[in-house]
Amino acid sequence: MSQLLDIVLVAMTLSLAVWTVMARDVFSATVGFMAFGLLLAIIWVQLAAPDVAMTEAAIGAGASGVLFLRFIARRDALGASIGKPRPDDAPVPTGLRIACGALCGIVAMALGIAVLALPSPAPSLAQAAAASLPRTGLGNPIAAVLMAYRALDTLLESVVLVLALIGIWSLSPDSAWGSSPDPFPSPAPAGPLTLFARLLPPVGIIVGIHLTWIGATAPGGKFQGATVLAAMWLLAMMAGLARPPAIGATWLRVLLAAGPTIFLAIGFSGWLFADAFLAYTDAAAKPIIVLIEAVLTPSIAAILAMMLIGPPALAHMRAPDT
Amino acid sequence: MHEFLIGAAVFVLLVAGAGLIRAIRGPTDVDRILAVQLLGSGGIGVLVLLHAAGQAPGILDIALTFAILGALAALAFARSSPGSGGADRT
Amino acid sequence: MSLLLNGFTVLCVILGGVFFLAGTVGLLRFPDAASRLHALTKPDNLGLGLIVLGILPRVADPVDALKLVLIWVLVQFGAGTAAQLLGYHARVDRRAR
Amino acid sequence: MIHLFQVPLFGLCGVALVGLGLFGAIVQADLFRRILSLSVMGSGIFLLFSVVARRPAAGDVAVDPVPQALLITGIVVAFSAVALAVMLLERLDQVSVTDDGEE
Repeated sequence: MSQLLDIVLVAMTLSLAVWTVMARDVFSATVGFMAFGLLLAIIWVQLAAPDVAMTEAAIGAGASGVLFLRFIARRDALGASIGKPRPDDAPVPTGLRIACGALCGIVAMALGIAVLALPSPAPSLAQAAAASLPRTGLGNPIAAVLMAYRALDTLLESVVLVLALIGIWSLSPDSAWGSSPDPFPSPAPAGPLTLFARLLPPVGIIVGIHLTWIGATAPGGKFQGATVLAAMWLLAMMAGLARPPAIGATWLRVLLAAGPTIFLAIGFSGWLFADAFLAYTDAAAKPIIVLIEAVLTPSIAAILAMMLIGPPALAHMRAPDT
Repeated sequence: MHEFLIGAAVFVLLVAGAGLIRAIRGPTDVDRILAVQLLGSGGIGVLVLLHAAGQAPGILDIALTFAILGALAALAFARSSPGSGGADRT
Repeated sequence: MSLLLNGFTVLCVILGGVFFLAGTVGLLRFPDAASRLHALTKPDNLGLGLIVLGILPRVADPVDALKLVLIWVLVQFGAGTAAQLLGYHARVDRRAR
Repeated sequence: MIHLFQVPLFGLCGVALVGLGLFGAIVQADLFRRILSLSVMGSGIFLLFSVVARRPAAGDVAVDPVPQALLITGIVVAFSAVALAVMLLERLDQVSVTDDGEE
């Protein structure tokens, strides 16, 4: 039965991928991609990777959906203001299409041969990672890899997030630099959305912290928890209950930079107290990891939320006549 | 029982997936979002069934993440379209 | 007892599946966006509710049971709110065309 | 021995996703559609990665945690890149609109 589920999942995922790539209408392609992300999360459950499944559920299905649907809604508004309809599938010559298809088919075939000829037993770092597991005091091997064995990746990842946000902010025109983004048309509606945005965040914040905390021993972790927290902030802004902060605000900048900075500082202190960069002394490993996660989670949540609402003044320029 | 629960998961997945025909046909954007919402609820159902079948640890937390974030994309879309803020105007 | 429990689970899960089927049929067969909205928000969440109800007596951990109920409540609430906003959006959309 | 079934099935699914995404990224003219196609391609690569993690590793480790942890990092980094790309595209649209208006 489990195998049948696998086959159904693969069949649906592949059809949705074809739909996302080929659909004539941009909107249905986007919706296809959202459904695709949802199925991928279930696939990862089947592949015994619940941590990955949760990340996909939070980022792939949740945050990406918000990003893409908001983009389309705003592009439609822009198109309507200048009388240009939603762009259709552009006509690429059939011959060229077939040639491209053939080339991509060759790439896929080569990859497929590689997959079927994977060496056995698989070369793996699992044992090296498992050996360090008891020293970190973490029960979830994936958290141990993220926070100890490959902590450098996680550090660089948090830096990449900050850089991406700086990149997004840089898109604001000079005149708007430092001001607040204006992501949703005002006035905010009264009614169901307001109620939802008042009732959901208390639950969501608890769940977000729960996911972060449980990450030490079970599937979960700071990225998943932070995405949920970011979503709660976004929801409050959507309902007009919270104002988007000015991107020049000091508190916001401190909040965004705190996580990576403290992570980096702890990394350097590894040279002082242990023997290498990002090394933890055995006794202090667990408290240090908890400290890093505690400062990193709010930072990542704020970064993700600010990414999703975009740079200031993208909205002001929407309709040139107003 | 294990087989029944997985079988039920396959059924729910197929049924909710069939709703995606509406995403292909449209005709309006709202129809397409509805089809994904249906798949979202179906996916949560599948995860709950897989949890009961003991498929992997922590599945309920994944379902919880889905449940919290599920409506967000649709809300963001409705709120980002101009003139359709959902305000009480009649 | 175990037989009774299994029977309860099977019954609830099958009923839940039927409601999912009803939701899909409604989504595919109903004539306009507003009635499809209705098709989605009612039977679909009743379907999920029944599945949760069927699974509920099987979980050993009370925290898991709490999570199951929370999942159902959150889906109900989110779907209802989304339906409100999407319904308004559909109406504006139709008027504009 | 579930992995004997899952590795080829999901492995080839990932391969097909890479091929499809690549095709879309080349053929589509609309830049947003290209971003979507690239995301499909990225998901295919992630799937390949998790298939590698699923294979029985040396020793008694059921699932290899190292590729899975890298995958989580990868998904988050890919999302930030996609977010930057989408915002860039939105700005590009606006700039081209205002330029048209001034002419």
